[in-house]
Amino acid sequence: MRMSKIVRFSADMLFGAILIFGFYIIMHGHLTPGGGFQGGAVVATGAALVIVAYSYEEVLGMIKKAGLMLQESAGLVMFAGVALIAIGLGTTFFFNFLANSGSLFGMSVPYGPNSGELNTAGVLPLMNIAVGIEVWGGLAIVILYMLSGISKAEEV
Amino acid sequence: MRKSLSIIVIILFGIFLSLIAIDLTFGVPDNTGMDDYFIQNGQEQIATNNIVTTVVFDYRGFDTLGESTVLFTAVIGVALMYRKLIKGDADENE
Amino acid sequence: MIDPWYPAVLILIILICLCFIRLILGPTPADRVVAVDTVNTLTVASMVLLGLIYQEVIFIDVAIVYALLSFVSTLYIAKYIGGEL
Amino acid sequence: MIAFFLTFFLSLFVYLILTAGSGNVGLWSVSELTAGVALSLVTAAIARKFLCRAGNYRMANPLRFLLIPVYVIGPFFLEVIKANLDVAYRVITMRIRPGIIRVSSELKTDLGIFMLANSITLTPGTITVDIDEKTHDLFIHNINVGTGDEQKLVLRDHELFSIADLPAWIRRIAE
Amino acid sequence: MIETIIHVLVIAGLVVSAILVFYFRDLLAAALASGLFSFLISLEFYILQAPDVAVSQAGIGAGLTTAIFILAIRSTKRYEEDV
Amino acid sequence: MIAEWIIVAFLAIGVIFNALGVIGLLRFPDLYTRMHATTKATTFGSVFTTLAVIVYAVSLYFSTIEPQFIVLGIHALIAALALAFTNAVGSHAIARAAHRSGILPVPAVVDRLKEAGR
Repeated sequence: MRMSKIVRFSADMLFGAILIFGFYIIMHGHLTPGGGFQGGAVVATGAALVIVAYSYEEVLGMIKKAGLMLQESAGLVMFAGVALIAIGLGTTFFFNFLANSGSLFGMSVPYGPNSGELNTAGVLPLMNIAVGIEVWGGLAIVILYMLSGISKAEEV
Repeated sequence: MRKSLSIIVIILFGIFLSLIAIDLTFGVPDNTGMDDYFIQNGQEQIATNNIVTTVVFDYRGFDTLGESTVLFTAVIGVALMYRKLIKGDADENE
Repeated sequence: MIDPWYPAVLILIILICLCFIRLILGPTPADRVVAVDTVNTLTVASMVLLGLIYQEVIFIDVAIVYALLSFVSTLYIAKYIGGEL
Repeated sequence: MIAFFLTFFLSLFVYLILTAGSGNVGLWSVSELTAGVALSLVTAAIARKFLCRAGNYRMANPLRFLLIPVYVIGPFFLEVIKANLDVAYRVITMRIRPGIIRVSSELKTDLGIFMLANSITLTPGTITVDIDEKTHDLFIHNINVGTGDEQKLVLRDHELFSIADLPAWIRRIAE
Repeated sequence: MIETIIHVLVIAGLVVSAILVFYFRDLLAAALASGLFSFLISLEFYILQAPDVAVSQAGIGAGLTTAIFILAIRSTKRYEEDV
Repeated sequence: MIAEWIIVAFLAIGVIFNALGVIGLLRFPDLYTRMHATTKATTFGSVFTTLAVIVYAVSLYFSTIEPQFIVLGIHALIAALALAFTNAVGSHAIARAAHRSGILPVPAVVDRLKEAGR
């Protein structure tokens, strides 16, 4: 069953805020504490907020299980793929080929304490995004599947 | 009977752990040279301010790959278990 | 003038410990949920104070995450107690 | 389409507040602005169905958003201070007379009833317990029911507040 | 000095909540106590200046683990039986 | 100097109201009255301690021109807003769930919700 109107409305309003906050944590993984795993957990909790505020049938209209599954697989493939590109470039596995190169995420950092610039760190932001996508899909789908088990058991 | 036995085991285990904890030299690890290397060269090599992320995703990237695989496997396990439980649900997952 | 931040944090932590009494006594689960909710609020307040003590912006982000996410677990428990899950 | 742009601008606003003070273009650096626009586009693509679910676009006018801080700082905060002094008095003296009463309001929109319910929960010795989904009547637990109020079947919403007329403010903002 | 007292109080709270998880027969209350354990251990990591771990503990422990526990209790039984 | 006194006053107000909330949680007779104490008093107290943090950050910004203190104040403000928002909605959810599960307000003079048959 769905919860009351106040909770549903607040879930609608908070979902976007939690989403952008989780993206902020994922994106700033190489500057602040946090990163892919933590930000993915935050975004997955946003999905859990929507799941708890509405009934199971309404949730199925908003969140697709197949999409989340695809998202989880795509995250892992992207993570391994970024590591594999380094082999294709003639270096070792997990080599950071973008760092200090001047292209995307390729600015260099002076030694010592400084405030940090987003456009640094090479492949690390890409890996953070990949892990974030994976964790988001995985944790959301665990909650969704457990809820589906409950609501199917009620009907039988 | 069983409850008192479990309490005794818990107390023994606690004494065991605290005996270990007394002998720990906390905050004075052995010299390995690895951590100094990370702190000295992390900012220059990887161009990152957050050394923790540098270690997690670059110097120890394989560990993170393993963690991701563990999470993936766990989620696949949950999905398989509930998919077997829910027969009528299979068509919408295709 | 003495530094007022650490005594404030200390009082907040003592209040958190007092909430345990209601957690143990509470006759119904709903009372326990109220106690846990109070602990959440006090924890966020003490986290903001500690973030000022360490003078790091990134520490305040933890408090924001905490305030947003403890709400979700409260909603799950409330939905279960109300028999709607 | 309006929902998409509204979500986009709100999330971009939140992101820019979170990353303020990072560079030279205004308060932000170029990379932060680029990342903010990209992430806000993703957020808007995912969450566009959520923000304006009822299809009511009255809040798309940015001037209405300026009224919300005025409401929070002005009359709402006065009511909060009074309510907290009241609760402190009742905690010390234990002089309580609780009961659940029914309050009707003329607010029609979701945002209006949401703001009224939260204002009631935070202000005058009351907690919103339940809501009638059709008529938007609120069931309210009052810690100190006024003498004679327990006889009335339905109270009006402005009878709860003593300092400022919060429902009129909410009507001005949300309807 | 005050820092030490704060540390000791938080750790005492951790121990008490861990004992409560063991003590409650009502599994819902046990899940609540374990959620409280997550909150306090997140605060402890925060005091030890490990915000990485504190964020992940707040995300996983405070939000998702309690939700998963509640769902598991809902699909099985609420009260623990004496074996 | 004025800022220091404002900070101490805000911290004292915040801590006192938090303490009143916890005392109310321990003293009041039934669930709904306890919830009055916790929701209102602790939210108000936490917002006031956060306001003290914001005042201190702004005063630090004016003494040392470092933009990170203003950022700290903004983040603390966001934390306070999130706290007030989620506390209000969460306590409504708990109260509704408790009434649905059959916990009635014990020393109540009137209960219109039960009469409405919900």
